[in-house]
Amino acid sequence: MSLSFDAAVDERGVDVALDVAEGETVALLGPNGAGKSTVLSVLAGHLVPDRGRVVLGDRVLTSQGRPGERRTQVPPHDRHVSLLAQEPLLFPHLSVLDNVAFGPRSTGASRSTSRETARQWLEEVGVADLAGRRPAEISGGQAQRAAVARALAATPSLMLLDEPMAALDVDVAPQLRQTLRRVLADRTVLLVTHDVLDALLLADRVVVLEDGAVVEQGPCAEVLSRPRSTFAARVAGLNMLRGVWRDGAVEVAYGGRSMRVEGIAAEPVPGEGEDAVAVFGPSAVSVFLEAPHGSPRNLVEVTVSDLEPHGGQVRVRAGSLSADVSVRAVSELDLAPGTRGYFVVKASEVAVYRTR
Amino acid sequence: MSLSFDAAVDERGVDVALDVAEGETVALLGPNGAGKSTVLSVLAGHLVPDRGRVVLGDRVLTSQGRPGERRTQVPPHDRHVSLLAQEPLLFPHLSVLDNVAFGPRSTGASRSTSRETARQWLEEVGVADLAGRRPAEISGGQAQRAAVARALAATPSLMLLDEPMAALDVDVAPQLRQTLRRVLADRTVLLVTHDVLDALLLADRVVVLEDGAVVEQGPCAEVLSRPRSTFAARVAGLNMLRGVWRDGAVEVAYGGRSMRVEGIAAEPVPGEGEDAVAVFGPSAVSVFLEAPHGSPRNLVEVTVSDLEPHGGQVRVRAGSLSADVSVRAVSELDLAPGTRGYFVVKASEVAVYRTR
Amino acid sequence: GSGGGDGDGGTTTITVFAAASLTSSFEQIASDLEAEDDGVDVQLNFAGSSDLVAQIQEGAPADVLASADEASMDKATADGLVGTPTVFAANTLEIAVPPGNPAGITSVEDLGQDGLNLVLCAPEVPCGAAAEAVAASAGLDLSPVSEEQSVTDVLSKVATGEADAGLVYVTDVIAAGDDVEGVDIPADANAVNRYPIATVADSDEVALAQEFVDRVLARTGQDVLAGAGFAPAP
Amino acid sequence: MGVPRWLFVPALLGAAFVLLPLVAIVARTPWSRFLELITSESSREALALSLRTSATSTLICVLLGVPMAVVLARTSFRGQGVLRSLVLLPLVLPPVVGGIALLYTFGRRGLLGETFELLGLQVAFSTTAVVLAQTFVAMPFLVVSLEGALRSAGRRYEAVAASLGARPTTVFRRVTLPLVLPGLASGAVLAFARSLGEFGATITFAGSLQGITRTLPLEIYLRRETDAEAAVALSLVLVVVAVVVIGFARQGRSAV
Amino acid sequence: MGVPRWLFVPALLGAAFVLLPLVAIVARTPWSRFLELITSESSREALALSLRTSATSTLICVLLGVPMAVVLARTSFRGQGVLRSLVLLPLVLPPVVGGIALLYTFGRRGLLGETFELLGLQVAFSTTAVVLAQTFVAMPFLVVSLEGALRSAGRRYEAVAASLGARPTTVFRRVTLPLVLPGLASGAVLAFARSLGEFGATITFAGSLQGITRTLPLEIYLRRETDAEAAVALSLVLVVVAVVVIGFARQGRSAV
Ligand SMILES: Nc1ncnc2c1ncn2[C@@H]1O[C@H](COP(=O)(O)OP(=O)(O)OP(=O)(O)O)[C@@H](O)[C@H]1O
Ligand SMILES: Nc1ncnc2c1ncn2[C@@H]1O[C@H](COP(=O)(O)OP(=O)(O)OP(=O)(O)O)[C@@H](O)[C@H]1O
Ligand SMILES: [Mg+2]
Ligand SMILES: [Mg+2]
Repeated sequence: MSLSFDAAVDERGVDVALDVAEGETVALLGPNGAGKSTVLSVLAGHLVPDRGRVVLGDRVLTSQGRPGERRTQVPPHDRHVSLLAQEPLLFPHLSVLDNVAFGPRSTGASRSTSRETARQWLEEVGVADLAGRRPAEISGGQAQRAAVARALAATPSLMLLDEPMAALDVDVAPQLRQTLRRVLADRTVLLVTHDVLDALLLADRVVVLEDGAVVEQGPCAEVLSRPRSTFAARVAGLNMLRGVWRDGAVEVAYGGRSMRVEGIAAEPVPGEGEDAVAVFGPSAVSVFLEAPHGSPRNLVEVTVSDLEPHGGQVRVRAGSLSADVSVRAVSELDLAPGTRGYFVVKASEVAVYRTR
Repeated sequence: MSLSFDAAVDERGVDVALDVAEGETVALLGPNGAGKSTVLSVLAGHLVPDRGRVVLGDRVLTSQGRPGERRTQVPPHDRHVSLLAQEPLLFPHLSVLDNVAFGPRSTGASRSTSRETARQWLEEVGVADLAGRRPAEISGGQAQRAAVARALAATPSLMLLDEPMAALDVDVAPQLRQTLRRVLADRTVLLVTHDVLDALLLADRVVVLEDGAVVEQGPCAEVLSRPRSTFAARVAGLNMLRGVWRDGAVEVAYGGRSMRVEGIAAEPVPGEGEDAVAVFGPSAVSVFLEAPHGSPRNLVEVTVSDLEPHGGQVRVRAGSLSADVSVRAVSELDLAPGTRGYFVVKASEVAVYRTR
Repeated sequence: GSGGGDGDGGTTTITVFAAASLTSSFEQIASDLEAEDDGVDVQLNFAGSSDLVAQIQEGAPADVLASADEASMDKATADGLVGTPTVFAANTLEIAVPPGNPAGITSVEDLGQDGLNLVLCAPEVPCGAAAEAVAASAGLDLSPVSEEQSVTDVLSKVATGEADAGLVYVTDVIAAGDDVEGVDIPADANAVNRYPIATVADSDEVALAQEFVDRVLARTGQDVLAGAGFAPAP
Repeated sequence: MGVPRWLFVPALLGAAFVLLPLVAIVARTPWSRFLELITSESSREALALSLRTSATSTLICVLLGVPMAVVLARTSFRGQGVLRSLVLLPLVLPPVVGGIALLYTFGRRGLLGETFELLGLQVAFSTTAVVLAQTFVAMPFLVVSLEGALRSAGRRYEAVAASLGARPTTVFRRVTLPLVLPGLASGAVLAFARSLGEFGATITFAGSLQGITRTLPLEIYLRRETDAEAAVALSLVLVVVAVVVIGFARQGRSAV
Repeated sequence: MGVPRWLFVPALLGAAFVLLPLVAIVARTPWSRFLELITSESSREALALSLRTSATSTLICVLLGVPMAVVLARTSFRGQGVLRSLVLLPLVLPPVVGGIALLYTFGRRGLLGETFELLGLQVAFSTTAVVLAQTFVAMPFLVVSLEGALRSAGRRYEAVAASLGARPTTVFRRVTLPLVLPGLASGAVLAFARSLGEFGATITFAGSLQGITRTLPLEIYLRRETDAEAAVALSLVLVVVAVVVIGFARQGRSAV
């Protein structure tokens, strides 16, 4: 069933509107404290918004502070919305198996059937051997997996997952991602994650929150390849410089001084004086110790803050910008945190978008 | 102070021995349920092992079930060991600030001094603006950051961190990693993580646990470049095939059939019939639809299970093996989950190690 | 006595342990005494007779003991806790019925009716013993719905109309005012319960204690007691 | 984990203060006559009656008290605070006054007197009255301790259960109750103990007739009139019974 | 979150059962004489005494009971179970027997009689005795409800605190206590309420001397000898006082 959500929680400075189509999986991205969990608790009915309206399919689940409309607040158990919260919160008095069986059992399945279902889901997440244990007797990651199993075992109209892959080891993460991919395919899901891979593999669309508001949304590929918000750029691992469009370039204030960044402006081309962003990948950035005199016209003076291995290469971070260079380059220029130098980008590698 | 640890907890099937030198940071890697948190709670004194001995500097912290030696169990507060557990566990009745100030305050600092210290650490982790809030009023990630700040604010002889970067957004993770890198440099630390980057950047050595036992340890770079344990290989993102060394190649059973994998055997060269592993990076693997007839001698028949974007390329997963290929290649061969094909690796790209 | 502050302001204090049923009368007598001689302060401690004796046994600071039955007093004398007791009042039984006397009780014989909610004191306590005596002399075999702990309990059952009739002391019927009505029992069929009083052996205010006892026995005291419905000591 | 050493000093003091009087009783018990005393017919009947009635009233306390506690802890309505304190009142009311209050309510001429009359049931002087009296004084114990447990347990698990589609009754049965079982257990123990020791309200409301309304405490009081030591001996029986029952309850509790 | 609807039925029943008797009392109170009754010197003295002693005994209960609860909840030693049930005993002991036990302990011929004699202090039949009696009967309430709270609070936060270098005393002061404050509050309320209503142990152990040991419940008992209605009126005062005090405590508690 399709979801339409629009709610504000003043105490938390959250005011978000978003839609999820039937059978669609939407990834909710955003920095800590952006309001992701808040959106989820409003959806689950654990938090009553100050103003807002939540409609799932043809049922109004929540309607608050809307003049001329009567207050509605469907109780959680009656919403057909299941929530996998940020903490596992397994029922301490039930075995892992009965925890997972709880959903089916509560929605009418017989004890044996629900246990059977539960066992299957435990298999899926690879903790079937712990079925008999109490939650207090399993490890953090095992608990997280059991919680995921419990959430999946329930068959709600809308499924809310808050960082389902947290605390999982590199071994299960890909497996679980496969499982989720399969089972989420035809469900209506809202998924909170900090991992671009989850977004790319599991979600049809991403919605990016910052400071309690939606700053950007769209198909994953698009948002992640041509982000308009700083955070999306971070997630996608791209560099982004914000500024104003002045005769053919983005005027940016960076590191205290102002400079012009040239690039290929995407339609709709920004108008003179309009806000615009320049986006370019780390691999497009080359690093010099002296300012070079060559074709690349975009040049930023930086101080290296940090080096990280990245794939076969080395990611050189300087403040919010980063460049990917070969290991050889690093040793030749003998880059280290503190080194002063220049990031240089060909204009042809820079994409410029208008932001309103 | 240097740590020597050797303890067994039967109920959890954990029996681990490891050392940490003074000022050294050791990363503890391992699948969920391997025993990482167990080791930490024994160290912190929250769990009394069935057998074992824990010595920090010249103090015996724990000595249990060792004939001829008298039982010792120094109480937690007296161990100078601080633990950042897997859950934030912020004191619900104290403000975020007082939570962080708790450590300094308890170890003798004045109210104002400890508050000052606390404020600095909150700055470090970027939640200074929430200092006045109650833990119930902050988000999951914010809580995690506050917990990290609280752990760092204490100045113990040994510091235990259980997944400090969990639940953090892509924005702070690198920053926090920097902070940790700086402050952990001259502390004695045992760090549990699932992220290879943390290990590489923060730790001097890694210890790999599987099923409650140490399967491998050594300098990060070495372990991650030439892993001997499956899990280390996974973490490092390398392919590994286990088998037996028979006249000049590793005889491997894969996908039901047996095959020979040739490669460059590192010293000490395995003896005939000895266990050995063949390790090679995904980038060294090329993918074909028919078995090619060429120089590369190692060829594995596979069924593609899954495709993931990886850096600029695409990671093709087939069971436990993976190959990195260009996007063009993917579309030309039109690879998709289910496609049958061959992974091919040049012998020169395969490293072979003896394992005992 | 040890109960109060000798010497402060020249007032001397005695503590009188008296049965709860003597509350109003003794409060009266005590205040009279205090009014006459303002050097005197009388502390009154009211409780069930057996309680009082137990307390004195455990060293309670008493100077005078006035009990509602001779049994308790005998215990005290036996333990040599008190001087020779004197009976200062007597109490006879009366039938108490709720206002309007719904069960139409007119004589002891009526207490024999079955289906009647009759309440008595338990034989273990003085009023119960007395009730047994009355029943015996009337040749009745009474079957009460409850054998209460104290007269007060019997009275409250009747006053609330829970019970149709109960056997209590004359004094109780008077004290209860119009909460209950009394049905007299002829003297020959009645049982008499005696109230002994005595000074406590290790009182440090023997003189004053004796004075109080005398006062109770003198006509002023007797009048007060009579006012409360007590019969004069036989 | 370390309990501060100095804490043991006041703890011991407290324990001593509560235990010494018990020791004193034991010391004064006339052991020679003990058996004969406690096996006398009246004592046996009284003990049996006490156990029967206390068990019943504890049951009623649970049946009515658990819902009250849940409502107090999980809902909020105007005047809840007042209601909460009112429910505590039987604690303060001297039992005898409580008994009078019960008479005023269920007695022949009481509030519900006529009603009961019509229903042809007469409460006073019956074993029912004993149970009512005990329930009245014991109820607050159960409610208070259970409400405390409910509050400290919090509602997070109930929230999870609900979001898994469990309706309130299921949540109550499978999550709320199991989570507060320890609290419920100790509440029930308190209630039972209080019922077992109840005297004032019983004698005032139910009267005292061997085998029907004379519970052990009433028997003890009566004995005391004639023979204090006998009373003490009997109260020892009460103590022993209590220890046994409480012990069992604890086991059940720790088994949870 | 939803409380099951049907739960309200037994809840209301329970509430009615506890409240009706109170209503009945109010209905029967002789309002005409009410003021005169409750303002009489003896009543005022009794009320003042009751409040003073109850406050004191509650304080003592906290000072000794908190350590006992902590020791019971946070340590384990042989015979702990027995000790726990023994501490509960004053609940079962009919108050009068409790009073006797106290006499046997602190009385002149009691266990500690000589000791006290030598120290030249005579406890029984003094205001101290009242406080002792109240403490004796009220202690279990505090211990039980607090131990429950401690157990359900768990030790995880204490573990964290310890690993941050806090010594047991600090942990106790800054973590354990604050976390169980609600439990402590309701425990104290229970103890205070019980002290306020205490009768049997007091009259036996402390006697009933106006202004010294005659607390409100004793005054009520005495009044009842002559005039039941007066007694009822007085107990209303007790009720009102209790409601006020409990109300305050609750506020303090919710403020926590
Ligand atoms: N309280 C307990 N009682 C019994 N067994 C336990 C308990 N806690 C954990 N275990 C088991 O002990 C093993 C080790 O647990 P541990 O928590 O140390 O794993 P871990 O390495 O921390 O895993 P994770 O990465 O998921 O945190 C696991 O198999 C777990 O099931
Ligand atoms: N109970 C609360 N009362 C008041 N403010 C709160 C409460 N819980 C969270 N907040 C605030 O509301 C904002 C949104 O919180 P929320 O938990 O939705 O963030 P989030 O997006 O889930 O972050 P994270 O990625 O760390 O989980 C944060 O600034 C947080 O400080
Ligand atoms: Mg969140
Ligand atoms: Mg762990």
